[in-house]
Amino acid sequence: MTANIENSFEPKIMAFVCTWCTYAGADLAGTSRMQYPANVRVLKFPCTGRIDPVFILKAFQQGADGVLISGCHPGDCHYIAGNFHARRRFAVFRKLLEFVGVDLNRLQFSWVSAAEGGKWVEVVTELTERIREMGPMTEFKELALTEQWSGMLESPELQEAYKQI
Amino acid sequence: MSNPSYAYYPGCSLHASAGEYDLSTRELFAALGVKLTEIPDWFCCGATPAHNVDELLSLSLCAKNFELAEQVGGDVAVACAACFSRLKFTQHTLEANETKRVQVEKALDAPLKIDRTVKHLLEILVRDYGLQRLSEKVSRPLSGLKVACYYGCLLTRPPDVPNLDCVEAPTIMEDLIEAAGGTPVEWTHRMECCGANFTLSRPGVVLQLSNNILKSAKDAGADCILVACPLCHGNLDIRQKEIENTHSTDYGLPVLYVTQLVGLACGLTPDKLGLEALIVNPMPLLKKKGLL
Amino acid sequence: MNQQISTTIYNDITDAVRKEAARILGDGTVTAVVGYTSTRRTGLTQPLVITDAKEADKLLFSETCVNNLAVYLTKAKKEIPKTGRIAIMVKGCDLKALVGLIGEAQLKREELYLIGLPCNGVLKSTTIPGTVLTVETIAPKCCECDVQTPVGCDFLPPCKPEQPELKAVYSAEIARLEAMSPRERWDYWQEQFSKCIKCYACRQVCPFCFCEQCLCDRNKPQMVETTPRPAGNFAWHIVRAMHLAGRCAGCAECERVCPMDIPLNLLNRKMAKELKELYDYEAGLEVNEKGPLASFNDKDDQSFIK
Amino acid sequence: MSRIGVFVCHCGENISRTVDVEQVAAKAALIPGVAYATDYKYMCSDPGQGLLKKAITEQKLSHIVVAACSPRMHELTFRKAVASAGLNPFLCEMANIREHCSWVHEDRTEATTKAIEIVTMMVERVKKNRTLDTITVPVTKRALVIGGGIAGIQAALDIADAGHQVVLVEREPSIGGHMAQLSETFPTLDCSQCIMTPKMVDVANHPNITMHTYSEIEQVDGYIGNFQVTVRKKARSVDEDKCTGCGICIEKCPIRKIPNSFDCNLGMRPAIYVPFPQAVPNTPVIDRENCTMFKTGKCGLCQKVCGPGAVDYQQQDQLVVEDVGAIVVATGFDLYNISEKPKGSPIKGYGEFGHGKIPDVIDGMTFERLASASGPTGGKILRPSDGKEPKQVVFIQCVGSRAREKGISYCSKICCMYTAKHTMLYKHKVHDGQAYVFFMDARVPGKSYDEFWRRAIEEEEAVYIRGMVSRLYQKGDKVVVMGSDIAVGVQAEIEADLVVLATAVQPRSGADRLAQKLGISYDNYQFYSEAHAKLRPVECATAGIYLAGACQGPKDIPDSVSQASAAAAKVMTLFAKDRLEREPIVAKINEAGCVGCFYCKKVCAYGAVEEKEIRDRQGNLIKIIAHINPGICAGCGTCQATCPSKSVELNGYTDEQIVAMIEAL
Repeated sequence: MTANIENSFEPKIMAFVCTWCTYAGADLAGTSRMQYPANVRVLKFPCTGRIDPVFILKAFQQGADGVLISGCHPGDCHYIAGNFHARRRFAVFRKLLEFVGVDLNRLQFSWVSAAEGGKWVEVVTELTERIREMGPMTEFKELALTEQWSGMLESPELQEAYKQI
Repeated sequence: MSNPSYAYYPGCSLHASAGEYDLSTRELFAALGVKLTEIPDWFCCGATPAHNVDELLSLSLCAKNFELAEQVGGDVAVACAACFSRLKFTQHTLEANETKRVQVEKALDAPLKIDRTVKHLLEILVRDYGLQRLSEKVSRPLSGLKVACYYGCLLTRPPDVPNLDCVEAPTIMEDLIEAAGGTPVEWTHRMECCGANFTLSRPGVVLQLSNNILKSAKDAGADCILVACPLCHGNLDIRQKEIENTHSTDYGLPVLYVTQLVGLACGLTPDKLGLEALIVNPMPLLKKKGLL
Repeated sequence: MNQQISTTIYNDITDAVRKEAARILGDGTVTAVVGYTSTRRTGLTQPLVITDAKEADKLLFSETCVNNLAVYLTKAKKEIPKTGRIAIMVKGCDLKALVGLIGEAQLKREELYLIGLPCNGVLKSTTIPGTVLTVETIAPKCCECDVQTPVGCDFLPPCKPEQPELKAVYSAEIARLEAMSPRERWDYWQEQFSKCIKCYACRQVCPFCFCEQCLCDRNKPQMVETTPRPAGNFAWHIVRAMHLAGRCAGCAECERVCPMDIPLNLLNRKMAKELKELYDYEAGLEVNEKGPLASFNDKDDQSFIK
Repeated sequence: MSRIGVFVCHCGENISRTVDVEQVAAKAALIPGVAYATDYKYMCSDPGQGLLKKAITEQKLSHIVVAACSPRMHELTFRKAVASAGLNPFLCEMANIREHCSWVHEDRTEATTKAIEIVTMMVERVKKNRTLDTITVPVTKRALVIGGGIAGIQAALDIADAGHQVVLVEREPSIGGHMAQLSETFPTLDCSQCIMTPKMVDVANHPNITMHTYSEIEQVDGYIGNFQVTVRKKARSVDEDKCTGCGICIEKCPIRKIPNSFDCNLGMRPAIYVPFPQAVPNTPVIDRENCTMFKTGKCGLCQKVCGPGAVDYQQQDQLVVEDVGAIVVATGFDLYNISEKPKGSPIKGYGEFGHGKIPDVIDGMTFERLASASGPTGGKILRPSDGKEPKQVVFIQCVGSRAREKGISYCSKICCMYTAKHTMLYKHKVHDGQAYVFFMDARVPGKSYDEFWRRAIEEEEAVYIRGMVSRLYQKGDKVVVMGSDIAVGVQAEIEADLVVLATAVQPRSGADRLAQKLGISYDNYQFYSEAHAKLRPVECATAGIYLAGACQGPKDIPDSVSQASAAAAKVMTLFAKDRLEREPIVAKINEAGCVGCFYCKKVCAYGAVEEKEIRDRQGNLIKIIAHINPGICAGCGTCQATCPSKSVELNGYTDEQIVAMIEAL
């Protein structure tokens, strides 16, 4: 029964990719008729430099079980340095997520060039399988379902305040 | 300013044929107030032959010495150019090669500890202690002494391994001699091979190569040759008479260790520097230059 | 145990600051001084702006001068060009914020006259008047302070700050959290964030939250849920921490003003620690043309990227 | 309310084989806002596009989603079709259900579900799309060429011949560059000056070319089609308009012993000089550092003898602003000075070669001057130390080049050929002399190049020794070259009279500073980077700036000339239109929200962000905010991700569009 439930879990994965390298690499995987799990939804950006960390947060909040960010290899950026800026931004952002308790196994970064259809398949397959094994991302879903407004009613300050009313 | 202390790795030669190098090193460093603590129970680095026969053996020997050095604080101080080269090579090879690292760890049956900085005595004198401070310690400047600084093969080569100085045009020995008040001569064979340990297996090669070096130093007007390697010293000093005989010539060039000449400049007496152990007697020259 | 921390230099500093304020207002070097003064409740202080040399004696410095006055400059920066050069009393931690703001083109160095305050530390809480500065009552940020004497000020009283050995509270707490499992950390922060009532006091007090329209208030599109529900609270605090990464120098005002006692500065400190480790960057030490997240090095770490 | 049309393509069977296209269309029709959804065999075909256009008119559609192949394939096709039906083309999006779906999944249910989700995402996105208009910018049809060597001259002449104005800026007092210094050129051995000087004169006489010699680029503003370039004309101390080039000042100057850098310091020149007799312009320059008048205030001889009164000791540097639409960078190369170890540079020098210490160890350019009929020895090969004719000359190739451990890993490309040429020139002038060449391997591809190199060995008897040289030293009046001959496996030792080093080709000194002014990128060696190594080899990533010659990488004369003409052709293509058109995928600032922290400016790789003053009606400054120049913006969006308040937005990729897609998940 349990095994059945696990098997029936199909992770939702959101991929934020740049149009020049990874999107083209994913296109190449298609033209080469490579096969990979159907769990990933691709969002096209001009450059990884355009990807705001908030989008990752938003994706998790919208129910993504995993997020993939992928762009051009260092030095290949169509816009000279967008991926270099992205690299720093995400190096820091993932540390923040880790610190507040997000399992970083759910957040994957990769460089996939327009010629690396195979690598795209590899990255997507690996991430999908890993997340399938980890199970659904429950934390954000719980969060979304919690309706409690500004909790901690039992905090000493508040209790004192209530008493005075 | 207090001096850092070092884990001293003398190497086999300094406990045998190059005893005077060991003696002068200890005396000079004591005089400078730099503490050398001999690594307890150190053993052979494998020298130049081991790695030609069995790379794993040569790496493991050095790795074991690093492990032993852990008992003593400070950077590893090395006198012999061959030991210096082997220790540096071991770090260089094992840092880059995971497979070899695993093999060596297996051979040693212990995790690798090879991240200690290895320094040749020259580096310690010139960079750590500093030329300025050294020149302040000089009480008997080597005035008028024309010195041919001889580097040999191993001190700077190959590129990216010892990183002692510029690979093909180093100046560290010349800088040191200038600080000690001496005059380094410009000569051509500073970096040529002396024949090293062919001295036992194919002495003919050594007689030829070392002759070129001696001749070049003589032609450049040197009074003596300065070395930082017991193997070079063996070939240039011990074999000098034989070279002269073979080539029917007469050089009479004393070959001194770095620590001997610098020690002399710093006021140490010949008995503390092992000068009497040299085959080509330096005394007449040193007397003539007023250094005794 | 409850070792007292000396505050005797604060009297000398107060004297020196009053004299200097009177001088610079008097000779027209500046048009106003932003500083601290005592409140009507004795033993406490509040911010004050004076424009007359005669008022200089109202200024003071003590262990209750917790506020980072830099916030008054960013939020009122449009006025400065009109009024002219302004003096401000700054502790080392406050100065770091000013340095950051100059780097972000919000303030100009030449429009400021910096009155540095050598500092032995300030109180963690000023709710109870007459609290004595001890190793227990000192603000946690002061325990890891490396700028007790501000550097590069226009005026600095010649007092030498002294501090006893103090426990690094934030570092210990960060280490404690880092040692937890992701789920434990998640639960810890959920508990903290669930207290949030979205009063935005942390935003109001922060010298770096100078945006005219906050991303978190936008509704087209709504990037962050505005209601004080756990989901929205979580998003707000993540966005806040990320926006301050590489900029916040840890004045900890956010944490001080938080009515729900959320350990906000912990997030900022953690980010600062990561930036130091990743890019050897420390905010507030010098005016940087580009912060760590506006620059790059082609050899930056990318071990996390496949 | 939007009326969205969704068109699902079968792509023959490419999509419909694994995706149930009818179901996709049916599901799409249910999405709020979708007014019309259908499927068709080939959407990109003529009837398919006809269907799309007809539906737009008949169904009064406001936005379009075409679910078909990759937008990289047909986005333009469908946007054009949509535009022809009267809709703004940027209100059309493609949902990629072929490359990203039908081709990569086998399970029909899974693939269909995914296709529906992809379409849903794109429908939500397109709802937020805004009408965008193509951007046009005016073009100033005037070009700037930086560098007056053969590449710069060629580019300038080509552009000028096409009828456009050209401004040519040269750092030295004369144009001509390195080619003017050469004696003969490979592989034909024709005299370099004979083919170069007429071109220099052409430049001087061309009605469309303005020359600024002895000048440098001070500042570059603007963007493609609209650059403003400030040129610093250094004080020549001689009025170019008055000077007739008679040369009497040069004859009369009492200071005569200044090493002439044009002759690699072998020859001497006076303090007032032209670098070489055929200089263009033929206007002298006063070397203020060495002139007695400037040093002591006494002399003034040149001014006294100058008939037209052109000598002007008071002349100052002059700044000239030139408006141009395109820039060709042709700053060329320097030879690696191996005796130097520049501080902070990865270059490690070659102390062991004695260059700079042993007078008879020279570099290739010095040998060119020795061999040149107009050179300091009148074309006789005489060695610098004692002026004797060398009987044994050793040439060493790859000095600096291809030596990673010494800091340069690239091949300098021209040395194999010029060394072969040098051995021939030497043999022609010293019949009983012997040339030796130490080489790693000969890299001589090119028309007639291999034949030329073989001739040097087979007919001109140069001895090529495969191996490296370890050291050079002076022995009496000889230079001993010690090296290895790896072909034979022996040590080679040659007592040479003269040693010529083929030192590496490096970018001109200051290449990095110029690049920073221009906003173009360069590699670790400071060679300028082209936009694409294969497909855009003469353009910089910065629009409107083009590269010619050795500033981009080591090049010989034919390659430099070809690239110069290619760059000129690119400039002419740009100048063929009056206005430039470009996609409106650019960022723009929300002026109300911007607080002027300029994070956008800090991360912009193109320098597209400018400062803008916001003033009230009385003219009081309210704030200084960012402004994005749509002509320069390339549309990467890094500014938007960086902006804390999101007061900058990238057209076509707005937060609204992206969040709509995420929320559609």
